[in-house]
Amino acid sequence: MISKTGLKVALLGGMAAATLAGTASAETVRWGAPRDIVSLDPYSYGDSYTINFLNHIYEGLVRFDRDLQIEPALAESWEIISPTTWRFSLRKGVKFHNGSDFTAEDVLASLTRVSDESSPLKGNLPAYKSATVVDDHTIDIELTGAYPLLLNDLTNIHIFDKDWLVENNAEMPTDVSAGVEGYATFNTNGTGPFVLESRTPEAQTVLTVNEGWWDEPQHNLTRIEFQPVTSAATRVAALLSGEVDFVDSAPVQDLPRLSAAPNLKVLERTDLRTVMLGFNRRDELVAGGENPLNDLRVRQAMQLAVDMDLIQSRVMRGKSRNAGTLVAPSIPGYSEALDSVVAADPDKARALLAEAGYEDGFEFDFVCTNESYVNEEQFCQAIASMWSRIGLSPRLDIGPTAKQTPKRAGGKADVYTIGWATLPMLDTYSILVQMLHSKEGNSGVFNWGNWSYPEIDKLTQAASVELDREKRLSMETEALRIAKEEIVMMPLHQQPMAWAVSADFEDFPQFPDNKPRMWFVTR
Amino acid sequence: MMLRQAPAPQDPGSQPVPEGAPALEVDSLTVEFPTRRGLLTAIDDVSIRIAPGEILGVVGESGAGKSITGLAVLGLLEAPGRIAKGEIRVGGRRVDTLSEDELTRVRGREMGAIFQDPLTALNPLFSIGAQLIETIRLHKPMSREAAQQKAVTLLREVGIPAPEDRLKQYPHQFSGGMRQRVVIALALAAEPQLIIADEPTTALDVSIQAQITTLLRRLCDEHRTGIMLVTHDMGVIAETADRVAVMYSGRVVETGRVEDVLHDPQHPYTRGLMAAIPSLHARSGTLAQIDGAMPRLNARPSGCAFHPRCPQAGPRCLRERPQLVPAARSEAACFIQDGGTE
Amino acid sequence: MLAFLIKRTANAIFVMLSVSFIAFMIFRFVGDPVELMLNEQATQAQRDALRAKLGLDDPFIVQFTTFVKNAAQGDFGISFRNQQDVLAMIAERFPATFELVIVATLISLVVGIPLGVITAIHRQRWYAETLQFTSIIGISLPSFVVGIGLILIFSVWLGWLPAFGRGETVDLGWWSTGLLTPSGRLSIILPALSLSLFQITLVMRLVRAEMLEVLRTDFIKFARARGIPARTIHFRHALHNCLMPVVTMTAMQIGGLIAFALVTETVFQWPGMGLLFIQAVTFVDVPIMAGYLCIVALIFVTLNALVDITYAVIDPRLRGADK
Amino acid sequence: MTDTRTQPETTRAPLAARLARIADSDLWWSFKNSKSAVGAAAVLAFVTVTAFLAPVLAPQNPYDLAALELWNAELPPVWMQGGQMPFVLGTDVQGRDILSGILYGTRISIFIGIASVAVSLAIGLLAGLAAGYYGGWIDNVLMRIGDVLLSIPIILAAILVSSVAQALLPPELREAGIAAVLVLAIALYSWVQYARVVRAQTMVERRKEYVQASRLVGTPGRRLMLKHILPNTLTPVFVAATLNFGLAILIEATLSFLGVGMPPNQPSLGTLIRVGNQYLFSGSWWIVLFPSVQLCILVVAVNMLGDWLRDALNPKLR
Amino acid sequence: MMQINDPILTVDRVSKRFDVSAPWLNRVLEGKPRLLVNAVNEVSFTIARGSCFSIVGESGCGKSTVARLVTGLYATSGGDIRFGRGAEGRPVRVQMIFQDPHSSLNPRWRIGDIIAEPIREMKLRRDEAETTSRVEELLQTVGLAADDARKFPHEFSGGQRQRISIARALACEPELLVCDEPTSALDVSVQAQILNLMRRLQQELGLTYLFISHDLSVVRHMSDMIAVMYLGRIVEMAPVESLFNQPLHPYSQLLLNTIPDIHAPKRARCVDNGEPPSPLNPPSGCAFHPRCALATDACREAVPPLRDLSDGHKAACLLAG
Repeated sequence: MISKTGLKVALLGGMAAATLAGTASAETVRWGAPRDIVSLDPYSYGDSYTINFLNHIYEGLVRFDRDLQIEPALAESWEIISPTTWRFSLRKGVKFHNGSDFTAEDVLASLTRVSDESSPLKGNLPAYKSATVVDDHTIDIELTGAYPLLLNDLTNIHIFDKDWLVENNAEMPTDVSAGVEGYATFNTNGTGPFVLESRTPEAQTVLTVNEGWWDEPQHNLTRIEFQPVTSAATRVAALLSGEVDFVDSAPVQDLPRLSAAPNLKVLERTDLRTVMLGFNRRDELVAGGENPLNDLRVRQAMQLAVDMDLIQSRVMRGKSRNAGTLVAPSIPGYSEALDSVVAADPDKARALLAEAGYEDGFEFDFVCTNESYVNEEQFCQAIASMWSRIGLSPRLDIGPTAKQTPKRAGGKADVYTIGWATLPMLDTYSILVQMLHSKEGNSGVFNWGNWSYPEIDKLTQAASVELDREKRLSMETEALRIAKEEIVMMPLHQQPMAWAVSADFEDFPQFPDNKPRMWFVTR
Repeated sequence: MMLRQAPAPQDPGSQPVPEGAPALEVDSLTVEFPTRRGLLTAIDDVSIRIAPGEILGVVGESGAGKSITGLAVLGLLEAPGRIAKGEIRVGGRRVDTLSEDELTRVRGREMGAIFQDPLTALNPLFSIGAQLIETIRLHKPMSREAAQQKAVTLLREVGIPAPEDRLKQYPHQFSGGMRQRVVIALALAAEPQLIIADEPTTALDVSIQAQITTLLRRLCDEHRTGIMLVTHDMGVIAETADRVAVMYSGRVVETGRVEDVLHDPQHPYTRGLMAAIPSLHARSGTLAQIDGAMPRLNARPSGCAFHPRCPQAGPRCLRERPQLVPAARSEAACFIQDGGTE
Repeated sequence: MLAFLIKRTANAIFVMLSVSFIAFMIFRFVGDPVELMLNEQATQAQRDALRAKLGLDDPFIVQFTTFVKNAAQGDFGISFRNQQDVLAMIAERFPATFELVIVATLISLVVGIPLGVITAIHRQRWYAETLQFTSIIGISLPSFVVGIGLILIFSVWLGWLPAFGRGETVDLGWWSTGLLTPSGRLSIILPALSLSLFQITLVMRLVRAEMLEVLRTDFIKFARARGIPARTIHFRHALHNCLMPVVTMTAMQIGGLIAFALVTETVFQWPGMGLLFIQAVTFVDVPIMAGYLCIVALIFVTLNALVDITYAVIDPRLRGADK
Repeated sequence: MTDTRTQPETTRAPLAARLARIADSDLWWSFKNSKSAVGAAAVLAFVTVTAFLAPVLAPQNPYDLAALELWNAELPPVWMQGGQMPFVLGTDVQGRDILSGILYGTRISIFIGIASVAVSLAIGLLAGLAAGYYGGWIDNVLMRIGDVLLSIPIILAAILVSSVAQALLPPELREAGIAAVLVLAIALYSWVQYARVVRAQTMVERRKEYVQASRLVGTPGRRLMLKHILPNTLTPVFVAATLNFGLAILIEATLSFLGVGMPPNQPSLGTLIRVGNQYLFSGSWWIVLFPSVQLCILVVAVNMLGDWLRDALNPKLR
Repeated sequence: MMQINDPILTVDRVSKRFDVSAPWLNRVLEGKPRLLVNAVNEVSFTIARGSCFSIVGESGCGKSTVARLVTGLYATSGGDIRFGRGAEGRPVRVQMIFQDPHSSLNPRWRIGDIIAEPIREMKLRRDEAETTSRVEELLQTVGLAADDARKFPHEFSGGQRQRISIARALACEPELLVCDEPTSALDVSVQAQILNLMRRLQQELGLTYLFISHDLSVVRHMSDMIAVMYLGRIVEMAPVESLFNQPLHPYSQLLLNTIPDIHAPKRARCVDNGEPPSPLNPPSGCAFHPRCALATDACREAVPPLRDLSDGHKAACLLAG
């Protein structure tokens, strides 16, 4: 070791060491991210990673606290004046980064912008109908019907400065199809704890602290350097060599190595996200021919074939939590009774296949992405391998999300992966209405297999207007039970989330929704 | 453009140079090429002498080793070729033992060279002037201006019209004959006592050939330069050389004054060669012909290399190698003149 | 000369038109732009409206003409994913790639030429043969393997050099350079080395081959025969004659290197055009793919044309062609 | 003109004489005396034979999903603690035997190399011959196409073709089609090089006297091209083909590394390296190391042979 | 001996122009003219059956172009080439022997196939066996062994290759052989072999030769009639003895004057005779006038016609005769 160090000094002097380890002052976080944010405009793209990052610059009317409970933010308080009207009293004395005051007009402009017909984010505020400015610091929000989850939705609706939008001709969301770039894509003006200093897409986005923030900072940071490092290996290398000091997506296989490193600590827990498999339930398979997946016995066989314990221990390195139901334990509507993992039984699986008339198996397209979920490529291969062993012939198709999503959404996948965290709502209702419900209107948007279970539909609709929490949750649980029985979706696991940070952070809270919130970080 | 040349020490060799020494003396030169098919002897025991102001024609058919002799003298044999035996003296100074650095100082100054193809002998990227001045200043330390003057003089001497203008031109702007004149000027730059002219006229048309040979003859006479004129063309020898050495398969088979060898050849090969040349004066029915071809280096016959083609060969020719012995007015390496072929 | 210029330019324009045709075909036929641009809830009416707005109902030739017209003005459209002007995105990343490529090229020339000369003039010596042998390994190693190895050794194990990114940059007008900051200079070492390894061996082998070729020529033999010292022959006569092809090749290689840099950029997360392109491929961001293709081809074609023209100006044989 | 008349029995040498001629040729001699050439050929022969015998030699069929057993995932090589037979070089995260993966992956690499060289040779030779022999507009059109292709760097062209074609392939063709697409992506570009070489050589040979002699007896143009000119243009093409074979393997590996090549369930060497790269820091170094080493050995051997061949066939270096 | 009434070949005012102009764009932009080289300019001669007609001249004078025009490798730009009747009333067959024995044989073909190619292409024999025996016969005719059919060209020396070339030419059973510098790449001793062989074949097979050479002594040895060419034109044409004994054109005189003569070496020669002009830019009038000591103003103006001066001795010089 001495000779190595000596050599190092002899060759490069202290320069390298100083550069690699010393540029960051104690209050800087150098964030090695698995991907870049796509835009500085939170309304331009329904991407929760981007929205969360922008939450450092922009804020909503309400926000989650350290325990993921909703607390006031730009709104100081609210009341429900009628089942469809909510009144928000806004915080006074809040200033945007450019110095202008925060008023109800700003909220109105923001809500108008986000709910515009061309807004990609309008689905994040489904019940919104209109808003009325009562006075400078009071605003009424009208809903289309009784809707218990408005506050949850509002955590992610960032508030713009109206004048700034008007000045820069950015009142409408950026319309991709019109070929117009929005001013907000490159510039920011929020009320949040951090201010944008510079941004080079795919390279670096630098935030500095907002000295004039209305709230008492719990963090002691002065600067955030956000750098996308898409290659996991490089990200780990950069962390090990001290070039970044926070990574929010550490590969599970590298966790032992990272925790062993003296200058690092690893934060891990299981995600809220449940990863599951969906089935094509149309009359024909993608490649044509009658669809065996419509036979419950076939789906049961496929579930019995998969040894989730093996995948948990090998592929997920013991870091995942195998799921028996479609939502994680902390999600309202979860029932422990449902959360029993089906034990693998290949013999029974083969028997069931034979009973259904498919003893020789059949071919089908198994569509996975390679970067959406933790070790997805690996567990898809493992599952395909397990299915092969009961005589099925999965055609594994792995590719980037951008290529796979059109296939899955367009019915060009027989079996596919999907993960659901019920965010930002944090309620079972989210998966019921978005995924399990039949495809009609705004419901069943993610019902990519095109199934239809009238009982689930009925329970979902009932839950959506039920203001009694207990009643609503029991309806939701009942729907989950049907889904489990029918194997509408096949739950796999709650995936692990692992962050690795430099050991000298005093406080670096990790959240089950896998969103880094730097305003809680101290160094 | 010019790299400054460090002035070379005046005397590369250590031994004193005898006064009036021959321009070139080659004694028992043997050149070998190690190849995968064994050791090939390209030049076998060749001795040559050229007096100052004398032109020695080295003549022979392709594969006779005449060009290799020239290259060996210049020290420019290409690997794996090497001098296995013999001595080479230029102006009395031994050169075959010199190191490459020492040879470099001898080349150009003591001996110059002219090659067959004037098109490729000049660096296409440098002007004629640049190449001349580089060479002049290399051998005689002088200012650029003086060197330029000297270059003009040289070009005028080799018969290039308007030399001042042509200095700036590049090789491709010259005709073949003019280019060969430039090459000669370059070879003459340091006034060497020996010039190796390797087929200097072969690439040229007949009418130009005569101009170049005449120029060589004149320069030889005026500067007392010894010239080794390597060629396959008996006619060029006849017109230009004082003496001739006929080579066959790596050996000199006959040597003597040009008139003697041409008019009264003694070696059967020389005789056959002379008879094979169609006459300009009378038309014969059939040409005398030597059957067969020059043996390849790797298949050289035993004894006298010429015996398979020789009409007069006897058993001795298969066994022994004939040495050059006086025959009539020249010297020939043949047993007919040396005790019979039996 | 003028005729040569015109012809060379015409050729370049033809090539660019063809490349933009390819780019257009990719743009037009890889996936339906409408599907890629709208989210899946879009109604048929929205789709039709967008289709009309994008001019997708126009005759093919009209669409292509529009595409070329826009491309010629640097308008490659808006990125599907980032919603930014494609040209601006590429231009923003161009300095990173360009600096990487230029540094790699300089390294390859500075190291490659002397090595090539040495291996040529000492052809039979052991060290020349060793170098020549090593150079085969140099052209055989996949650059991503080299990159991974360099990171492992110099970043993770020794901790001397950064494993990714460009370090701090300084803006000089629209150009951002990493060469003016210590961290920028440190950051470029590994990627440039990894990119130049192949180039070094290429240059070295080319110089060697050219030198051997030139050293065999009559004019070298003649130069030796008139007593020009070996040093002068090697470095003035021979090297001069083989520098042209070397510089030509190096200049032409820059275009290829810019494209090839995408592998290096991927390994080192170097924020250049290549990384942008690879991500665009991943996300089927067709306007970026098409724009990148056109711009790389433009650089390539321009360099080639410049090299040809320079060649014609420098070489006395070509320069004096009218004589 | 029937085919039987073009190759008369009388002039065809018996096999033994042919072999003797080869054994006596300069090329064979130069080969025998070049340590690096013999070594490279031996390595290449070994790698090729083992790759093509993969179904016999390999302990496992790494492409058969049913053969992969997750229990065996990430075993180290046998000489390390925890290593197990028959997984000599260890296993990857799917329980795929690394040695088997390398053997099958090498087979894919070699197949893609050979196929792309063959395809590009076929196109390049014909295009070059036609351009060089006929000249005029044929020459112009072919060479302009070449200009255009060459102005798109190969790696870029290959990525575009491969990603575009993969997007367009229907799923049932995808597994079989990807290798073909890769071959096409590489060949589409590299034929230009052969075409240029052959064209230049054809223009030289076309003027040679043996061609004129053949024209004098009325040999038609097509036969002149194929029987006289083509064989005499092959030497430089042969050298280029060897070197391009190495290049093709590298490009395939690079594409697979970038994720636009062979899919992970049909891994080539590049895919194995890409996947293994994710486990570089987790301690499972064998997943990335052995495929990398095999790839390097393969390409180095090919390039060394190509290098030797170029020198041996270069008349000026004799 | 000469049956001039039955010429085997009549070349009547044949010309050949090569377009060496700069490409169209350069001409337009740089105002360069179209450049045509008159490689062969209104050349006329006849060759008597069974004779040897030689064309002699320096490089670039157009003599090889004439050879290629006669064989049909080039198309004429003007004038007529007429052949007499060959054996069995079919048109005269013309074959050619080339200068370079290295490039005139396909290095990848066996000798047997090279010689058999004309037989196969022209279907001169019924089957393979006959072809093979014909090839062996031809090899023996030119002094090679029948076994040599199996070998490749690189196994032969230059002289032997030229024999193979001759055998290939003979395979067509030609009446007229065009020989383009057949010995200029050969050594003197081998040259004699080839010349003797050609002589013998001429007598045995009744061949007619069109013999192209720059070597006056070879030409003198082989020819019955000689034409001297200068810059694309025949400047003198005469029976061999007449031309050598009494050259009429100053250029012929210059040639005879400058060539080395081993039998009369070191004679006084006037060598200061300038260089041949570029065919791209030929002098006006008589192309030789810039090098001609006797030239007058008239020579600069008009191209002198080829005139019969005495008994079949023609010269294109205003001052001759």
